[in-house]
This record gives sequence, structure tokens and C-alpha cells, in this order.
Amino acid sequence: GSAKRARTMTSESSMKDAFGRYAEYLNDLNDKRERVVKASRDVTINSKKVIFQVHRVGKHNREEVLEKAEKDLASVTGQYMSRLVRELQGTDFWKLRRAYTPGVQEYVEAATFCKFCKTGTLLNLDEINATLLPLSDPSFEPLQINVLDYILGLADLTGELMRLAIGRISEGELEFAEKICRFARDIYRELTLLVPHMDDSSDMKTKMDTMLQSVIKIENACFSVHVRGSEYIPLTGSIDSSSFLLDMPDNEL
Amino acid sequence: GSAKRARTMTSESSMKDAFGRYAEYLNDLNDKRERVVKASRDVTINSKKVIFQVHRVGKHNREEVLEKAEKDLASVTGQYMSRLVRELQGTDFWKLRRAYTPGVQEYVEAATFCKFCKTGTLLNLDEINATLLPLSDPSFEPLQINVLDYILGLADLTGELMRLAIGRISEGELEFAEKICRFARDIYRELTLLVPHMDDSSDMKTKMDTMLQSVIKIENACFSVHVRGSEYIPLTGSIDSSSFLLDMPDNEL
Amino acid sequence: PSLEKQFEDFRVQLQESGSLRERIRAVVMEIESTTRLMYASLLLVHQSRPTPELLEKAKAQIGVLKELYNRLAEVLRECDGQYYRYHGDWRSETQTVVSLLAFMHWLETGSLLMHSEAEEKLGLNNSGFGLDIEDYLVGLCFMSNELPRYVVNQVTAGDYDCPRKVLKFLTDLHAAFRMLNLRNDFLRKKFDGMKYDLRRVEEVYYDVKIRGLTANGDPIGEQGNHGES
Amino acid sequence: PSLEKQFEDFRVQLQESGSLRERIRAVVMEIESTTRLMYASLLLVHQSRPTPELLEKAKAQIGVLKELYNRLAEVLRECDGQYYRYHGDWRSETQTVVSLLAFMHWLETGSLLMHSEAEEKLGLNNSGFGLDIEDYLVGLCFMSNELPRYVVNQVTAGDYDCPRKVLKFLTDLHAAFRMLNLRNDFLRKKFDGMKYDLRRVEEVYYDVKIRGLTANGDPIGEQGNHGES
Amino acid sequence: PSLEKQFEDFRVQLQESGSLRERIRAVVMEIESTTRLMYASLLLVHQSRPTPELLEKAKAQIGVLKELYNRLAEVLRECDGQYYRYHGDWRSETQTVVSLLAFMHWLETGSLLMHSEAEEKLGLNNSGFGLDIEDYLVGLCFMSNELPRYVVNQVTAGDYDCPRKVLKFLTDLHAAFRMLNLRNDFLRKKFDGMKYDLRRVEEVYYDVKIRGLTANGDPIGEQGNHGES
Amino acid sequence: PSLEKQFEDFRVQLQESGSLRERIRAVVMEIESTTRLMYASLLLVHQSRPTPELLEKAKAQIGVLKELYNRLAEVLRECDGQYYRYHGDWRSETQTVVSLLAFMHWLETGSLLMHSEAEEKLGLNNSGFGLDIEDYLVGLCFMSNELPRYVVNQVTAGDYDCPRKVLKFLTDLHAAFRMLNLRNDFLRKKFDGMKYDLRRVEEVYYDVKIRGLTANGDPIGEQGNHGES
Amino acid sequence: PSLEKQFEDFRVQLQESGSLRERIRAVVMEIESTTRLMYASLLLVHQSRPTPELLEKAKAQIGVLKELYNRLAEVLRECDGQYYRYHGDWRSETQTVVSLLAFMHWLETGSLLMHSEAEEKLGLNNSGFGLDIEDYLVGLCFMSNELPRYVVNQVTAGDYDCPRKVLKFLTDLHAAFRMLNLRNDFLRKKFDGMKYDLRRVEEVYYDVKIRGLTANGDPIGEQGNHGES
Amino acid sequence: PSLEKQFEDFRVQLQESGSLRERIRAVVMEIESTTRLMYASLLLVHQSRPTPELLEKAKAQIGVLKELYNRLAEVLRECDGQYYRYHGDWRSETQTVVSLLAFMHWLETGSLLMHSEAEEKLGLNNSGFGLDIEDYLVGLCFMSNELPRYVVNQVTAGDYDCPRKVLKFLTDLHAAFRMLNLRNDFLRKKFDGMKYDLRRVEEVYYDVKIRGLTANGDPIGEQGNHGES
Ligand SMILES: [Mn+2]
Ligand SMILES: [Mn+2]
Repeated sequence: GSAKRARTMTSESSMKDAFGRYAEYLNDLNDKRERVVKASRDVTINSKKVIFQVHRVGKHNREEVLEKAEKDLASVTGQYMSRLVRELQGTDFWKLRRAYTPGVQEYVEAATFCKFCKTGTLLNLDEINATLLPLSDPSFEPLQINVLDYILGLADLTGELMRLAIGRISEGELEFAEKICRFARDIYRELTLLVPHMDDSSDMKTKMDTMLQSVIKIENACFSVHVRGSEYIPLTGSIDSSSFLLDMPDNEL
Repeated sequence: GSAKRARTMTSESSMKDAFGRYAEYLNDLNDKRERVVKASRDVTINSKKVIFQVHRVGKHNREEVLEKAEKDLASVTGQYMSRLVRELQGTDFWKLRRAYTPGVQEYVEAATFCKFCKTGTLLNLDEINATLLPLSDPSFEPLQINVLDYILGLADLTGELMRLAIGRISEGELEFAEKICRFARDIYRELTLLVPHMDDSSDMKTKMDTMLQSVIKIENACFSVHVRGSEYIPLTGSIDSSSFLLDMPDNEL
Repeated sequence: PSLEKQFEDFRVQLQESGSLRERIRAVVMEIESTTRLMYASLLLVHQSRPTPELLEKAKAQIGVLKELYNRLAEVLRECDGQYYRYHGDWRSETQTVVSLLAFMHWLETGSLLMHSEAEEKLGLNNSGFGLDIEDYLVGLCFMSNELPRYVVNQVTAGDYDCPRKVLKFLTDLHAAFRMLNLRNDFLRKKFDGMKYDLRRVEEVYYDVKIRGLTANGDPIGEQGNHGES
Repeated sequence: PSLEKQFEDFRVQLQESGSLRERIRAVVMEIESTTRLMYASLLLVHQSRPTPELLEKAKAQIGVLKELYNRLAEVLRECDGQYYRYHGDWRSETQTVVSLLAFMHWLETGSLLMHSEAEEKLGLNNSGFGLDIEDYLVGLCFMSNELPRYVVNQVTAGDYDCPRKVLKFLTDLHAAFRMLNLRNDFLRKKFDGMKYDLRRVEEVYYDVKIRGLTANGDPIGEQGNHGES
Repeated sequence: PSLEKQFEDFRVQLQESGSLRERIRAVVMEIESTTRLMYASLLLVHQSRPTPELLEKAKAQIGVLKELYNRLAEVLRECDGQYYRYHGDWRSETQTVVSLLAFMHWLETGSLLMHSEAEEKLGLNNSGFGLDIEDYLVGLCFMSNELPRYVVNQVTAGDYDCPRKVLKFLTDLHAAFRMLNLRNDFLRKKFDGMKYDLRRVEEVYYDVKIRGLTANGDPIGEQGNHGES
Repeated sequence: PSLEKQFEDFRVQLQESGSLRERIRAVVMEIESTTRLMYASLLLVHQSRPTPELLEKAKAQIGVLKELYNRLAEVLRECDGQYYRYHGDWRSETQTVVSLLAFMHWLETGSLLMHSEAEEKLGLNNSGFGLDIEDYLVGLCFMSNELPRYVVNQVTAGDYDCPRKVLKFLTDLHAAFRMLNLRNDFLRKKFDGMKYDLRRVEEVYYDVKIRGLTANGDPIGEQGNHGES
Repeated sequence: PSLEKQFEDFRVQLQESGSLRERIRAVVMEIESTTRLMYASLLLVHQSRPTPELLEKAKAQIGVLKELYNRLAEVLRECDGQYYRYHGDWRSETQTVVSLLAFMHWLETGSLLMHSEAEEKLGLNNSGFGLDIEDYLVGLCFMSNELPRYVVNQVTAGDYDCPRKVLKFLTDLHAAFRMLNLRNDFLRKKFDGMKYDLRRVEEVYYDVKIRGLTANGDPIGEQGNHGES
Repeated sequence: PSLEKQFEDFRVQLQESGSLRERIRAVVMEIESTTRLMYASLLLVHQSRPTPELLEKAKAQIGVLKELYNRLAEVLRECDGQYYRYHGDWRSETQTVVSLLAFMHWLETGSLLMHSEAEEKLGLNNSGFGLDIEDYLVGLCFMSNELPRYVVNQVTAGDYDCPRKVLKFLTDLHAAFRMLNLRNDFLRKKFDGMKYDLRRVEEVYYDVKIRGLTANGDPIGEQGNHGES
């Protein structure tokens, strides 16, 4: 009958309406994801630049190099993290996490690396998140880096610490190298207890292996300096085992 | 002596100058690569939308759907391919190929898919490249899609043709389905002879396997329609084996 | 000290999240087991014409599901804004739930279960705990996968009107899905499969039609040889 | 017909590109074999103090290389603007070439072979066929890898001034490299290795220094116990 | 000394376990070769209606299998309580054995081979060496995989009643399996596959029925009447 | 001196073996390119009923292959008893050659290309250079993989007798293979795949037969059953 | 009925086995978390010379482990003779337990933890629930992997006698392992890795000895050689 | 019939080839076990200066090996010209044999074991069954891998002349290898590793020399500690 026909028509058109809404929802979501991915890539590439800048520290340029690194980091925060924050405004942060986690992890790596070089301490998640607060539009819930991304970023930090330690030893900064060694060990040990509680522990396990390798490389470097230093004590008659590794005086070269 | 000293100083500073230039070169290159990757992603996502639009063809909306698809494609060309072209201006196209090849392949897939649905013929590389010419600043060498990317895009086309064929059979467009079948077979056969000559034939080999599977799926669908049609001839007394698959008259449902 | 303190905090947080997950898992296992029961009831539609009693039995479980999703929502309420953190833990089961609800709904009404209707049935429309649209859509694809089998078995059982109804429904559903722009993801793959369901139903429809088997006709077994009719 | 025509054209083009690649491969194999010869000559520096004759022999091959790169450039000239299409075919060999040239240059002059100097030695500075900067930089890293071995063997052979010179050079080179922002690629990995070369050379420098082994001192074997000198 | 003593003990134990494994392997290879023979005989059911002779030939091997399992049990008797240590070494072959026995049993009797019947046929019901339940169930799944092919070939050969019988059997078997709460393991995966077998048999039954090819109807051609079977 | 002498000898021998390999590689590349042409020609059988002309074109290449294998044999003649040393260099291409020859042979004659016939076609039957049996068998498996597609397309083109013929051929081939006691290697894996080809052809035969589609329009019953002929 | 009865029995048995597995899993997770705590404590030995307090903290957990293995044994007691059926569920964790116990034991006593001692510490020596030999051996291999790192850090902390002691221990352990004729399995692979640990410890010992660094500042010659003690 | 005949022939041939393989496998397992014994004896050179007794014990096994290779040759004699067909089955073990023989030879004579000498020791120089050159060369690379460890342990044990001797030997060997134009295969990869062995030995030689630990000086222990002077 025509009554039935009408019902069918209605349900048909209501189906179309509904799918029109679903289509719009999916389009918006995908577009947003795409913009977040791009913002995340920008954060990554610029955080890497900060890390390279930190690696430029030497015994004599420490202050200026780290100052520039901090300035660069601040501009990553202000320019690129803020764009990420803006893109994510009003979104469920967890829904698009896979789209921005690489950038955030690299950012954590850069920020904690800077801080450690400057002060020898670990930049806490709360401290990082505090710097992100002002970037958010107050009318939305602010984007805060989650524990998982922070921990994953920290796991990568050890690789940079290893590079830093090798370089510092070359320039004779033994105490700094030992400090790095202790710091890297501490992070490794603390993370050991966290691994099984991570949401997805499989990639964290790989990172733990890499981390242990980095820690071992630092330890081997410290070992090498130590045995050499011990050999030199009787030769130099000095008990200051680090003196032999001081920077070469300019006039000697 | 101080003469020697001076020489060292000079060479040291000239080394610094040179590495400053290298650093600038690498920074520029990476920035450009990053921009090209982003442009390529945009091309990809919007080309995919064109492909979905083409899949919306039915027996009764053919003209309007394809018209919209062509308009969408034109806007991908004008908006996104043109940005890719601008980013690549003055670059050796081959150097950054890996950064933009996914986008270009998807674009080829979309453009050839549109053309086939409209005319039943293959859009040639020259024809695509001709539409790209106006996008380039005349003072630079124009970006032209290379043979490899065109072929790789074409290889993906077969998957869309398969989806199209299944759908067309459902709506009773048997001849169109057979045309798709012949077209897909032709492409497969022609590409068979090209594979070993590709610059990197390994990923092409995987694509060939997928392609063959798509062709076989189309053939199976045609087979199925055929045997059913043959069965119906004695039942319907008609020799028009396709009539039984005509669209249902509205009043019947 | 500060370093240890922070990690100690993390450990506590992550452990809480772990125990949350355990609680989610417990509810999800109950959901899974409920859908198993529903599915077992619904399977019988493949063996005979669906009777109201059969549907009644399956529908009785919807209340259970609603209750379970309510509990899930409560669990989630503790961790505000982290719906999608744990989403993966109940996704697949929820897709199955949608497919069953939509199938039952269609059996009863002949029309598509809308997203809002599905939410309502599961008591999800309020608050922050809703039914993810992609899960809803995947659920519809799953339902579509069941239809060819349903049609084949109904015709075998002598219900010759079934193919027409299913074909109409599936044609509309497929047309509606074509409005979406999908990524190369799970939903896309599932949607690709719907084409084959549609084609199979169509084939059955024509098998029946060409042989003049009408809705109120006799069951196949009682007919003469098809060459004779 | 049009379809076949197009693919026939493609086949021709790709075949041409294939034969071009064959010709590149032929030249590259000669380059590889030339560097093998140079390397064999240079290896002798590890067995004794480097003498001018030894360097002369290796330098004689530079002309050959120049000639070969000239031929490579000619081959490439045919396919304008496709330098980077085929770049992978000679990359690795060219990096080795740079490392050898840079090592020889350092042995002779004590300074770093600049990019432009390397291009000049290979006759590449003109036209469209240049020395890719990343290849040049990787070549320098390869050279750096050889230096610890060189220093160790020179000290063993009694050249106590060598560590100081190498250390100065490598320190500067490392500092210069630190100016670059690298991606996570091959070059980055190679550069990471340079730190270890630097540290090893430093260790040898202090071994020598702490024992008061001076440049004009006697070779180790002939001196009495180092504790006595 | 104590350390060496301990490792000497280990050496002996590992060697014993190794030689045990070798002996198991020898028996298992014979089992494998026997099932190959049985399978070759049974394959003929796909080419014509199963005749008693054909089954006789396959059944002749059951005695051989029983003998082999007896030998296996003897080997295992030496290492009490370690059945499951070596279980993996004969699992897969035993699953094949079950699938063949169950298929033959169904051909003969039209009913399911029970677990206890399978044990009896293989002489396993006594002592500590039994037929693992999961192996039995996997074997049934393998048998189910053969049924669609069997049905297709029987219909081709003109036996139109076969689909109905197989469908009934498979529907019951599938329903029985559904009662089990399977873990997410190999068995579960195999069982999931049974759904496709069921669906395929339903399709064949449909094909036969819609065309009115009934068991007591006329044969497709003029071949022997399938109604007799 | 003796050490250098020895390595000088090795250098010569390795170079000879290397240049032998280069020559083999050159011939093999031509074989590969010839089979590719043949394959492209044979692909046309899927588009219509195979005509003699189509086969003629593919067969024209057999002479070329024979010539190439002749050249290969000549190259190998130099290193007596080392056939299997270099065997891996032409294995895979030869398997493809066999699959093409066997497919063409079947198209023409409806029977299996024997090993000796294959050798003869390729001019391999004489001397020390023969066709390895395992390569021949793998080639047959590859040919089997083409048959389901062929059957499907022939039926679409209206040849309803094709499934019966192919099924007969493939059933026999499969049965013959089953007699072999294959190791757990590449050949075994390829043979395992043949089961799926067989099953697919059975399905196609079923599809044709259930609908009473016969080659000349006669009812199925009057034609021979594949089990009989 | 019989079929349903049988599957009902299966359901019960599978559920029992499933719940057993759940209970095993619960205990194993606690074991895992305990070993993680022990490991975190033991990591501190790399930061300074190991003090009794440090070991005390780790040893405190042994009681916990014993208790847990006791619970595991109880669970297993229910299913006689099926130890190896569930063995895989606690294998990997038990290997870690052994490696930690053996490391602690060596730190305290300088000698190898015997298999029987390990069983005793875990309360496993009685009844049917023992420590599998291969798990014990794999555990030793894991312990060996920790030793190079330990030696390096001890030397850095000024303990120059450590390498000699570790080398002696590891040489003996390696020699004892070599007596075993291992199959080509996981244990074999782990043992193959022990060679690298040994090599690394030899290198450290060399580094210390070549520099004349002795434990108490005495010349090396006056101490025992590791081969002698 | 012809087809069955052919496959029957194949069955026979494949079975023969299979049983040949089994027999080869049996001999190869004995070879493997003999080299294990030799290796265990030779390992002691790392723990003390090599004594003639130690070598004597290892050399006693050479006769056993010769006998085993003789048996292998006999097995192979049956299948003329198929040496390389089965070559892969004993390759890896033979490479190990060569590495052990070459190491022992060097310990005794200080010179390289020639290819012909190796063949003679294994009784292979006659007939068609020889020692493949590439296997010989790979064996030398394996031997080279042992040398750094040997040198380190010898120096630790007070033999300061060892590095010089090994360095001379390895430098020559490396130079001889460099003459070969290796393909990009396993041998090439192994040879590339030799560079690291050479570098490590150079480092040890440097360590000894810079500290004035000369061969005709007193051993470390007996000389005044260099720290005292
Ligand atoms: Mn990093
Ligand atoms: Mn696509």
C-alpha cells in the first residue's frame, strides 16, 4: 500500500540524512587527523634541531650553547606545540593520540635533554605540562602530555645521553660523564618497574633493550677512562686521575 | 712558529665556513623535503576522495556523479598538485621523489579511474602531464610525472576497477563489467612486460600479484553472471541473458 | 628524590589504569558471553522461519547488555576524558553487539537500526559514554555479512519473499555507505565485503523470481521439477 | 591501440634507462676496482711510516678516477635532470673515493679536503654533475674511521708526534660536523661513530704523552723500559 | 668436582631425552606414512560414490595405526608423567588420524565418531596414554573441512540427497562445538573455519533444492537413480 | 711465496668461476625475457577460446628457448660435474619454462607433457645437461595454478565442456603426485597448493553441471562422467 | 543425546583446564612482579661494590617466591601428570628466577648455584613439582649475560680483582656447558651467546692486567693465576 | 599408464636421493661431533700457553675425520657428478673442520695450512671428492676470528711476543685475501670481518709495545712492576 511506501521512503531518506551526518563526522575527523599529523611532524623536526644544538656544548661554550638551545626549545613550544594544541582543541586527546605521539615524544626528549644539561636534573612531566597550559584557549580543556608519551620520550633520551657522555669524556669532563652515567642508570632502573604497566608495553620493551645498550656504552666509556687513569697515577705521580684528560693546552698543538 | 699557527687558524675558519654552508644546504633540503611530504599527503587524501566519488556511480546518476568527480579532480589538480609543483620548483625532481611518490601515484590512480569511467579508455601519461604544465612557473622546468610513478599508480587502479566491476554487476550493467574485465586484463598483460625494466621492480612485483588477484575476482564475477544467465535462457525463453539482471522495477519492491 | 617521587607517582597511576583495565575486561567478557547467547538464539533463524518467540529470547538479552554498558560507563566515569584510551578494549565486542541489534531490529521492523537507536537500546546516549560511529558502521557491515546466508536458508525453508525484502534493504544500505569517504582501514575493508553480500542476495532474488516462486507459493520440495513448472 | 602504443613507448624508455644503468654499472665497477688499488697502496701506511713514494703511487690513480667520473658524467649527460634517479648506483663507491682522497690529502697537507677541492680532483665541479654533499660528508666519516688504526700503528712504528696531529685534526673536524642538523639517516649513524674515533685517538695521545715519548725520541723497541726514560 | 658431577648428570639426562625423542620421531614418521596411504584411498570418494570396497581398503590401515600407537605408548611408558613434554611431537599427526577415522566413520554410519570410539580404534583407552581432547576436536574440524568438497562432488555425481544429510550432520556438530568455551588458540581458529564449511554446505543444499533436484526426483540426466541410496 | 702462489691460483679459479657465472646469468636473463613474452601471449587464452594462431605465437619461442638452453649447456660443458654448483642460477627460470611448455602442451593435446618430452623440446636429453626432476615437478605445480582461472574464463566464453576435461586432467595429475614421498621443501609446498586448484575446478564443474549446462546443449547424463573417460 | 553428552563433558573439562590456567596465570604474574622487584634491587650492584645490605633486600624476596611456587605446585597437584601440559605458562618467568638466584648466590659465595640448591630455595625439591633442567640451564645463561656488565662496573669502582674471579667462574661454567650435547633449540642459542660474555670478560681482565692494576696494589705475579686457583 | 610409469620412476629416484641424504646426514653428524671434541681440546689454549700435549690430543681426532670424509666420499661416489647437489649438507661443518685444522697447524708451525695440505689431512686430494676452495677460505676466516681472543689471553698469561707473531701472520693472510676478487656472498662477508680481527691484534700489539713489554723481557709478574720505576 501507499502508506507502507511512504514509510519506506521516509526511512530511506532518514537513512540518507543519517549517513550524511556520519559522512560529515568522518570527513571532519580525517581532516583533523591529517592536520594533527602535520603539526606533529613539525614538532618532531624542530625538536630534533634542539637536540643537535644541545650536543654542541663544549667545555668553553656551555652557557651560550645551552642558552640558544633553550631559546630554540621555547620557540618549538610557542610555534609548533602551540599549533598542535590548537588543532587538538576540543578533541578527545586520546582518540588522535597515534597521530601526534611521535611529535610529543620527541618534544619530551628535547625538553628533558636541555634541562639535564643545564641543571643535571630530570624535567618532570608536571613542569612540562605547566609550560603547555598558557598555549590553550582557556575555554577548552588544555592539552596535557600523558604519562605514556612522557615515558616513551624519556626512554629515547638515554640514547642522546649516551652520545653526550662519549663527547664529554673526550673533552675531559669526567665528572659530568659519571653524572650522566648515574642519571641514565636511574632512569633505566625506574622504568624497569613501569614497563609492565604501560598501556602497550611491546614497543616499550624494545626501547628498554636499546636503553640498556646505551647505558652499557656509557659504562664502558667510564670504565675505559678509569683503568687508563689508574695506570697513569704511578706514571704521573698524581692522584688526580682526571688531570691527564684535561683539554690540551692550546700552545701544545 | 706563528706562521704555521696562522695557517692553521685560517684553515680552521675556512672549515667552519664550509660546514656552515653544508649545514645551510642540509637544513634547506630537509625543510623542503618536509614541505613536499605534506603536500603529497594532501594530494593523497584528496585523490582518495575523488575515487570514492567515482564509486558512487549508478545506472541513473552516472552523468552527475562523474561530473562532480571530474570537478573534484580538477580541484585536486588546481589546489594540491599545484602546491606540490610549487614546492618542487627548481629542484631535481628525482632527488625528492621518495617524498612525493605516494601522492603522485594516488593522483594517477584517481585521474585514470575518472577517465575510464567517463570514456572507457586509459588516460595517458602525456595527457596527465599536459594538465600539469600550466601549474608551473614558466621560469622553471615544469614538474612532469615520471613513467615509474604513472605505472605504479596504474597498478593500483586495478583494485578500484575490481570494486567497480562487482558493483556494476549488481546493478545489471553486464557489458560495462565485461569492458572493465577486458581493460584490467589488458593493463595486467602490458605491465607484465614492463616489470623487469622498472628501476626498482620489487614493490612492482607485489603490486602485480595483487593485480592478478583483482583480475581474477573480476573474472569470477563475470563467470558467475554468465553461468546463471545460461541457466535462465531455457527458463525465460529469452536469449538476452542480461535481461534478468536488470534493475528491479520500483513497484516491485 | 624528586626523580623517584615522580616515577613512584607514575607507577601508582599506571597501576590504577591497569586495574581499571582489568575491570573493563571483566565487563567486556560478560558482554562477550551475552552476545554469544544472543547469537546462539539468532542462529536458529537459519534453520527455520524466524518466529516471534525466537526474537523474544534474543531480545531478552538486550536488557542485560544495557546493564553491562551501564557498568562500563560507570567504570569509565572515573577517568574523565579517557574514553578513547581504553576504547580498543571493548571495540570488537561492541561491533558484534551492534551487528546483532541491527539484525534483530531488521527482522522485526524491516528497517535499519539508526545510530541513535542503537545508543538508546544500550543506554549510551547520555553523558560522555557514547557509541563510536565507526564501531556502529563496522557493526552494520557484520550484519550485512549474515544476510546472504539468511536469505539462502529462508528460501530453502520456503520463504520466497525474503530475498526481495533483503535485497531492497541491502541496496539502500549499500547506497548509504557509498556516501562515506573512508581511509584504508578496517571499516573500508569490511565495507568492501558488503558488495559481495549484495551480489549474492541479488542472485538469490533472481533465482526465485525467474522460477516464479512466489511468497505464498508452496515450499520448494512440493513443487515439480523446475524444468516442468 | 593507443594503450598498446603507450606501453610500447614505456617499454622502450625503460629499456633505455636499463641500458644506461648497465653503462653506469660498468664505469662504477672500474671506479670500484681503482679504489681497491688505491686502498691497497694506502694500507701500507699502517705498516710503516708513510713515505712520499707510497703516496705517489696512490695519487697516480686520481687521474684515472677523474677520467672515470668524466665518463660517468658523459653517460649522465644523455638523460638530463635525472642525476638523482641513478645516484644510488654510484653513491657508495663515491663515498669511498672521497674517504681515500681526504685521507691522502690529510697525509700530504695535514688539512681537510674541502668539498670543492674534492670536486676539482675528480673533475666534477663543472656542469650538472657534481659531488653530492651528503656523499662528501659520509666520505669524511669513513676517513675518520681509519684514523685510530693509523695512529696506533704509527706509534707502534715509533712516530710519537702522529697522535697530536691527528687529534688536532679530528677535534676540529668533529666540531665542524656538530654544526649540522642531521636526520635519522645513514650520515647520522656514521657521524655518531666519529665520536669513538676521536676518543680512541685521544687515548693514544695521552698514552704517548704520559710516557714522555717525544716526536724525536727513539722507537719504542730500542728505548729502554719506559719507566727509565 | 660437584659442578662437573652435576653437568655430567645433565648430560646423561639430556641424552636420554634426546634418544627418546628420536624413537618417538621414528614411530611418528610411520604414522604419518600410514595416514598418507589412508588419505590416498579416501580421496577416491571425491571421484565417485563411496563404495564399501573403498572404505575397506582404508579401514585395513586402522590396525596398523593401532599397532603404532601401541609402540608410541610403550616408548612413553618409560618416562612417567611426561606425556605432555613430548606431546607436541605427535600432535599434528594424531589430529590427522582423528580426521580420517571420523570421516570414515561418518561415511559408514552417518554419525559422529565419539572420543571413546576413537581411543578404542587406536587402542588408547587404557593406561596413561590417551587421546588428548583438543587433538580429537581439532581432528573433527579437519574432517569438517573436507565435507564441502565431498558434497560438491557427490552432487556432481548425481547424489542429490547428500547435501541434506551432510547439512544435518554439520549443523549438529557445529551446534555442539558452540557449547564449548574455547580459548583463543589453534582449536578456536580451526573451529571458526567450520562456519565456512557449514555455509558452503547450506549453499549446495540451496542449489539442489531451488532446482527441485530431490533425492526421490528424477536424476539430472539419465544416470542411475540417486533415490536408491 | 707458497702462500702467495696459492692465493694467486685461487684468484684465477674464482675469476673463472665468476666469469662462468656471468655467462650463465646472461643466458638466463634471455631465457627469462623469452618466457615473459610467451607468458604474455598465453595470457590471451583467458580472453577467448584458444585458437591455433595464439598457440602458434607462443610456440614460436620454443625454438629460441632450445637455442638458449643449448648455449647454457655449452657454458656448463666447461666445468664437468659442476652442474649442481650453478644449478641455483637457472632453477627458477627453468621451472617457469616447464610450466609454460606443459600448459601449451595440454592446450594442444589435452595430455601431460612428459619429462622426456620437455627435455626434448629444450634439446636437453643428451649429454650431462638434463632437466632436473624437481624443477620439472615444480613447473607442473605452477601450470596447475593457471588452470582454475582458465576454466572460469572458458566457461564464460561458452565452453561448458572445459571443466570436465580439466578436472579429469588435474585429478590424475594430483593422484600421480600423491605417490611421491616429498620432503618438506619447496616442491612439497607447491604441491600442497595444487589441492586448492583441484577444489576450485571441482566447484566450477559443479556450477556448470548443477545448471545442466552441457557442451552441445544435451543433458549432462549423455556425456561421459569425468571418472569414466 | 550421546553427542551432546560428550560435548557437555568436554565443556566441563575444558572449563576446568581453563580455570586452572587462569589460576596458574595469576600466580605467574605475581612471580613476574616479584622478580622485577629483585631485578631492580640487583641493578644497584652496578653502581658500587655490592654491599650485604643490597643483597639482603633482594634476598628478602626469595621467601615470597618460595611461597608463590608452593602455590603453583598446589594448583598443579590437582592435575596429576600434566606438569608439562602447562609448563609453557611459567617457563620464561622461572628462567628469570633462576638467573637472579644464581647471580645472587654467586655474589655471596663466588660459586655456582646448583640445581638442587635452586630447587631448595624455591621449595621445589619434593613431590612431583620440580625445576626443569633446561629452565635451570637457560637461567644460568641469562646470569652469564649480566657478568660482563658487572665486571666493567666493578673495575670502575676500583675492584681490580673482580675480573679474575669472574673469568675463572665463567670459564668453568662454559666448559661444563660444553659437555652437554645440546639440541638445536632455545637453550643452544642462549648457550652460544655465553661465548661472547666470556670473551668480553677476558678483554676486561686483559685491560686490567696489561696495566698492572691489582687488587691490593701488589704486582700481578704474586697473585694466583686464574688457571691455578 | 605412461604418466603413472613416469611418476613411479620419479618416486624411486626421489626416494634414492632421500636415502642418500639420510646417509650423508649421519656422517655429517659424526663429523660435527668430532669437531666438537677437537674444539673442546683447543679451547684450553685460551687458558694457558699451548703445550704440545694439548695439540696432540686434538690432532688425534684428525684420523677420525679422515675416516669420516672417506665414508662421505664413498656415499657420494654412487651419484656421479652430483657432488654440488648435496654440497650444502656438509658445507658448514667442513668450514669448521678447516678452521680447526688451520688453527692447529698455525700453533705448531706458525704458518698457514695450505689447501692441498688440508685436503691431504682429510684424505680428499684424490678422486672427484675434493675440498671446495670457498669452504677452505671461509674456514680460514673462522680461524682468523679466533686470533684476537687468543692474543688477548696469551698476553694476559705473560706471552708478550705472541701479538707480534700473530700480527705478522694475520697481516699476510689479509693481504693475500685482498688479491681475490670476491663476489658479494657469504665468503665476502666473512672476509670483511677479518679486518676487525686484524685491527684488534694491532691494538694488542700496540698495548704491549707502548708499555715496553717485550718478548725477551721478563714476564709481567717477574719484572719489576712498571708502576714502581
Ligand atoms: Mn633521539
Ligand atoms: Mn586504491
